[in-house]
Amino acid sequence: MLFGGTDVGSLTAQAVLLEDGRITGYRNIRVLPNPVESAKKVMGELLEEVGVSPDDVVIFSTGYGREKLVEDGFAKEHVSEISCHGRGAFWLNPAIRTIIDIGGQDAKVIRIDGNGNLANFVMNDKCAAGTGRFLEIQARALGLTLDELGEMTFKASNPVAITARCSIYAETEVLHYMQRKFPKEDIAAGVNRSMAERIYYLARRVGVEREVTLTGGVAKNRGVKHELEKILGVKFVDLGVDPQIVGALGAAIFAMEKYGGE
Amino acid sequence: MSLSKIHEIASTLENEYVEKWRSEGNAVVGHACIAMPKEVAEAVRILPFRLRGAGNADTSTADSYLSRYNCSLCRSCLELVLNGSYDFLDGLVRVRGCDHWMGTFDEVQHAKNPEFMHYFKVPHLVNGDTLEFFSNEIKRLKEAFENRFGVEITEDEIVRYAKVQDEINEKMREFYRLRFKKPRFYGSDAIAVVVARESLPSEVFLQLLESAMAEKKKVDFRAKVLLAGSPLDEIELIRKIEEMGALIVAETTCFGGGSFWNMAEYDGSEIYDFLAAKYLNNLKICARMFGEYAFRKNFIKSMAVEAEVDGVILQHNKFCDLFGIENAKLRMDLEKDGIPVLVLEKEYASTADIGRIKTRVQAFLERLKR
Amino acid sequence: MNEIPGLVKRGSEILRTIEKIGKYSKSELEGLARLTGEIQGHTILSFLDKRHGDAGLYFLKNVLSKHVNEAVKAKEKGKKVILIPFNFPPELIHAFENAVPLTTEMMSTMGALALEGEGEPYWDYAMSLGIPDYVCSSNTTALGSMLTAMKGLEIAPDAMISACPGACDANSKIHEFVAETLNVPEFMLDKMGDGVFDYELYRKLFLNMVREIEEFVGEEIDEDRIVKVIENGNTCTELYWELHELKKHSPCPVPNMFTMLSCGTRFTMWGRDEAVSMFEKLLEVAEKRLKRGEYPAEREIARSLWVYTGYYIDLYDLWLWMEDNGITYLTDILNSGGFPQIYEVFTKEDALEAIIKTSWDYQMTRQMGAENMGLRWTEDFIYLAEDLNANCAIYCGHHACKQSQAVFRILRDGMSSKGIPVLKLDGDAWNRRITSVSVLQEMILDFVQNVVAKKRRRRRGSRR
Amino acid sequence: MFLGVDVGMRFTKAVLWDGKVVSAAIEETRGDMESVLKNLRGKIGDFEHCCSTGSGAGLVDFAEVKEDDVVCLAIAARDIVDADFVLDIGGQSITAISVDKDGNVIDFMRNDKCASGSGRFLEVMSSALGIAVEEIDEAASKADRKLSTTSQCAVFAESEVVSYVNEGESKENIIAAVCDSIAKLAVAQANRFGIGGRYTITGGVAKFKSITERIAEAIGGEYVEFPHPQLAASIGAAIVAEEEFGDV
Ligand SMILES: Nc1ncnc2c1ncn2[C@@H]1O[C@H](COP(=O)(O)OP(=O)(O)O)[C@@H](O)[C@H]1O
Ligand SMILES: Nc1ncnc2c1ncn2[C@@H]1O[C@H](COP(=O)(O)OP(=O)(O)O)[C@@H](O)[C@H]1O
Ligand code: SF4
Ligand code: SF4
Ligand code: SF4
Repeated sequence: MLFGGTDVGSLTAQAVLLEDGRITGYRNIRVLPNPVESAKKVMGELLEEVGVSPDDVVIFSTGYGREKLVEDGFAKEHVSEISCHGRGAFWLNPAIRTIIDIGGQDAKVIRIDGNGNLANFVMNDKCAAGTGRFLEIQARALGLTLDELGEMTFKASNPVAITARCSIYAETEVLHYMQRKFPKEDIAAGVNRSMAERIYYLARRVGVEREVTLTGGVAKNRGVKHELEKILGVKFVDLGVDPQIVGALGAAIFAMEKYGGE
Repeated sequence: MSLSKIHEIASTLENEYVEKWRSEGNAVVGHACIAMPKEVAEAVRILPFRLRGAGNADTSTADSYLSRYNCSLCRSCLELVLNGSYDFLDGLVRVRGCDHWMGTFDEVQHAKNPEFMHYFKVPHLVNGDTLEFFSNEIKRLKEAFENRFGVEITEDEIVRYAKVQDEINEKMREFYRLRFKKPRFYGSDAIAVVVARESLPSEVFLQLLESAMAEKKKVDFRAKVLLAGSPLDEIELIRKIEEMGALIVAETTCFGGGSFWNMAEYDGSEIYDFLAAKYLNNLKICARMFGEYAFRKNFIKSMAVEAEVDGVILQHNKFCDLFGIENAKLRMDLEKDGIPVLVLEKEYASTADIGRIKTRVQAFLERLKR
Repeated sequence: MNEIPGLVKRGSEILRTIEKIGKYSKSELEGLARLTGEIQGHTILSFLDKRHGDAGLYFLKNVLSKHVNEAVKAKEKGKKVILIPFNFPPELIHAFENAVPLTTEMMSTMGALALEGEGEPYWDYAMSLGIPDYVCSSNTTALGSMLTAMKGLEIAPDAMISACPGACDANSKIHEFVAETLNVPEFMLDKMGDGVFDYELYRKLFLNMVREIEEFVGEEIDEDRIVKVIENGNTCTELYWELHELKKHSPCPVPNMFTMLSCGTRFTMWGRDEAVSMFEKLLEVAEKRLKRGEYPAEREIARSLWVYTGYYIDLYDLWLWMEDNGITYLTDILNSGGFPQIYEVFTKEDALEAIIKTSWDYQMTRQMGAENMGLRWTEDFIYLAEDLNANCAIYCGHHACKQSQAVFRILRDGMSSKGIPVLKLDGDAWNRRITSVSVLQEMILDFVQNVVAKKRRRRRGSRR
Repeated sequence: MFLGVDVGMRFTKAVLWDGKVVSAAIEETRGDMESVLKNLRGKIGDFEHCCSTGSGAGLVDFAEVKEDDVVCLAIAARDIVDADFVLDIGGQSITAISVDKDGNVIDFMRNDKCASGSGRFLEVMSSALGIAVEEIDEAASKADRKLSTTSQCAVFAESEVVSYVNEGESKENIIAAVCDSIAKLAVAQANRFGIGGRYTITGGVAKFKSITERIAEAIGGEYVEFPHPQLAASIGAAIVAEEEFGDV
């Protein structure tokens, strides 16, 4: 029996397959306009790749559209992204107690106990400055790819202060700096730093207990990661997988735990 | 049957009973807080009608008066006043609730200048001095009614209606207890009941309540939750939360449990002093009363224990200072005492917000391992 | 996790350094100021600007620094520190031998002065406690600074006073939060409206509070001491009104920053000798300027009334910049809302009655605690505008101050009916994240040039 | 020939004027303004005198005069459509202006500090829905259900949109709701300022009928359409150049 999980976000969708307690495959795509379609597509492609029929898999869904997927029978059950990120990270490394997940639309700080159960969480309820979308908008204004944006932290000598909290106003700030001919690296590094600061204050609300890991797309931004480690005073544990698939993995684990027998 | 009637009343503003009441030549006055001593108005058949947003999320006219930093519930109510939805009222009692309401009434006056708007002053502290002041304020309210409506309000009649209120409060407590151990109603039903109470003549409400209590519903849930925070008449929101399995079995907001749970019964003493003590002491459940935080925390905790809840949801409207700050403190303290807490910040009546809310509630249920 | 430096500690250190400032030359000063960081440097230098004579330095040394350092040293001397809000007359506490007032807003102001990033770290700290981001930043910053003030420092307050119930929920609520968190007693007032009964209640609560403080401090207020405090206050009041008279001249001989210096003094040292000297200095400098006809710009274009609060700290020399551009900052709510009076007092009872009246009519309490705050606010400012001959009004305040925002429409309609245009800024007096100073400057210039000065008039009119 | 250049937060607009619009061009505003201006000059042809306006007016080094955008908008409103009021909705702000008989500014008011009523917000939303800017009007006109939008913050509004997508709402209904919410903010701004009588709507967002119609309906009064509303400020700037240097 195989177990699968799908996680649809605002920007990307993932699918993961588990067999005998091992990840047999995963896939990560950009979302389609409709989340249900995204989940079906990413899981469909993965199943095809692995050569398994959908009937042989128990799928749990998480992320956007998770209930819809259950309603139309594609997934057996749905679990919130918060629990899934917690469970996925814990499964990969049982020393983990705190997961910071930063996606396109939201950021969450998740605390789990010694059994991998959800102990507490916060999600950014506030202005969006602490989400991946913020980075996307600024990267565009800077004319950088997301990959390049992250690297700039290591090239900057004097990061600028990005003070606006709203991403749209921050974009103007970025443009102003560019028009005043500040080095791109310094502006980009300022963007990464201000992002890390937002997350820091979110994290303080539930407290950060070691070990800590960073998941979601923003974990791929090395600059933000570095700044966050600095400000939190911790070293993130690398889970050894693509940080974007942790949510989908968690869903698959829930499926396995519930329907895996024994 | 009665329950569905109650839901109908809670989802509209002017209901058939109010229409009938008016057609019989009786007055209706709007107010905005549970500090309003109902019996003073009812003694001369003035119906106190509590202003609410009735699920209205469109505030485009109100927004050119109030700012976007004002609580969306107030903006929603102002919109309804400005667009004529509250024209069935014969006047307003500007009850000193929170600052957002003060600003709202200032704007009502600026934009509409209603013929009757009495400022009813409610202190923020409870002590001998404020009680004496408040007792006099209630007398001034009585005089304002007398002058405006050409009536005479006797103490005997006030006492009579105080006893009616006692009866309703007792029934309400009984009704709430039906939800505690083996819940027979949804939280959305309970909210509809309390909202209806604020929109009906007492006699009518009492009858509806009694027959509603005889009904039995089959109730599904994953976890039992207590709801606290800012005033809430959004039945739709509660329904959505309950659909996810978080059954609201108790709540301490001022539309709900807070409006009657701690209300004292008439003890035969001087009526105005009694009313002052009754309403001001009960008001300690609201974050607008300063120096009474411990009272509120204990109220929530004791109800949580009695109702055997699994966790507490603290909600507030965006831009609500009182409950926003209160909830931050409550979250810390309740969690410290081992009660799991979810803080929900929302815009009044926003159906669009529902996705965000659902994710949080689901995760909260998972945290409760339900 | 990293911790924020205690505010009072940092602030008092910087201020103690500033106390030595008299000895340095101008260029040395500039060098030193730059060392404190870009923003702080600007700010400190703007205090010391030559148009202020020695008033700016005197304020930093004898008002702000003294206020803070007396609180810092209170414990050593066995005195109690009582945290008061800006809308409470500090003279009551000065009347005690064994108690020292510390004004919360002064701490946040110091944060803005002393620290890189101004008040922002304290705002962020409050966020991390779960305080919603929409609570007025004045209070949010104050909360952060009050709670972090204790870090590594001797200065946990012994008690708090809240004068805001009835005037501002957000403020009262934040005070409650802090009192609960620090577990210190809180003495409270309540203002219900403008009527005689409301005053009666307020008076009773106030007298009760005085009794409670006396018990808490373990000292009965001494008659001579409190009478002296009121008399000092009277002298300040006289000087304050003289300064007000000077503002009627155009161009205005009173530098923009003096508004802040005088309300900063009002909030901290009123009733003390230092306050008297401060006002004497302000007046001396202004009179000299009047005699010499000094004004930084060629012409005074705008005489602006700030209808709410201005910038508590001269971030990026905003006030100097305004003056250089011919924009006079006449006054604002904090400086004028109190309309101070002279009291004839002989006994302790008289003195207390005087302080109660002052407190009742104090800036902010007077407007926000009024029966109809929109109307009271508007009346007060129309009066001031006419009295001071203002030709425009500027609204700025704290991000998300629902009090003033809720009734801004009423104010604007009222001012417009008197022909006074109003500019609404969405800036924040403590948090430049809301709107950066350069954007504010742009908005002020746009408004002043186009609406007030009507800089560009089309020569031949429209083609139409 | 007079050139008016309006360097906005989102777009830089240039108009060549000779008593009427001779030619016009629009480019996205970028960090690298030199090339933006070079492209525009290339497209628009020769001019004698130039006036710049907008938030980046200072970046136009070949402009002999600079003028504030409120002034330019007032002039354009009076000269082109004879309006007493202007409601300008640009990339980042909403501005209400009252204009005297000669085209001078009487008073103006810019919006609250929040990006949600702005053109940039509309762009972010439409791209999240996969609707090209040009298709907004058409899509909105196909809406068959009114959705509520309450969130006043651009960023939250974005998650509302995602929320609606999840509920299976149609793109058309959602974009109509977005237009509605922008219109509502603009109307609140207009009413707060006191727009009445004859008014026009300018700025890039005024290109969308689905928004201007909603606004006009709510404000009432006499609405006059501004031809090429995005160019209004640059037209005003060009007229300023003409008045400064022309021999009228
Ligand atoms: N290769 C990358 N390098 C840096 N950042 C990235 C990269 N890919 C994605 N991101 C960041 O991650 C965010 C999306 O994260 P993701 O977890 O996919 O979001 P969601 O779960 O909402 O789909 C983007 O907004 C971007 O900021
Ligand atoms: N072709 C287009 N592409 C993108 N946005 C457009 C287009 N046409 C109009 N718009 C709208 O106009 C807005 C910009 O308006 P504009 O008045 O040029 O702003 P600004 O002067 O601030 O740059 C955009 O944010 C968008 O909503
Ligand atoms: S929700 Fe809060 S701000 Fe709104 S009316 Fe209620 S107490 Fe006031
Ligand atoms: S009146 Fe406004 S600025 Fe002042 S404390 Fe209250 S909310 Fe803050
Ligand atoms: S993030 Fe939201 S609330 Fe904040 S300024 Fe932007 S749009 Fe407005």
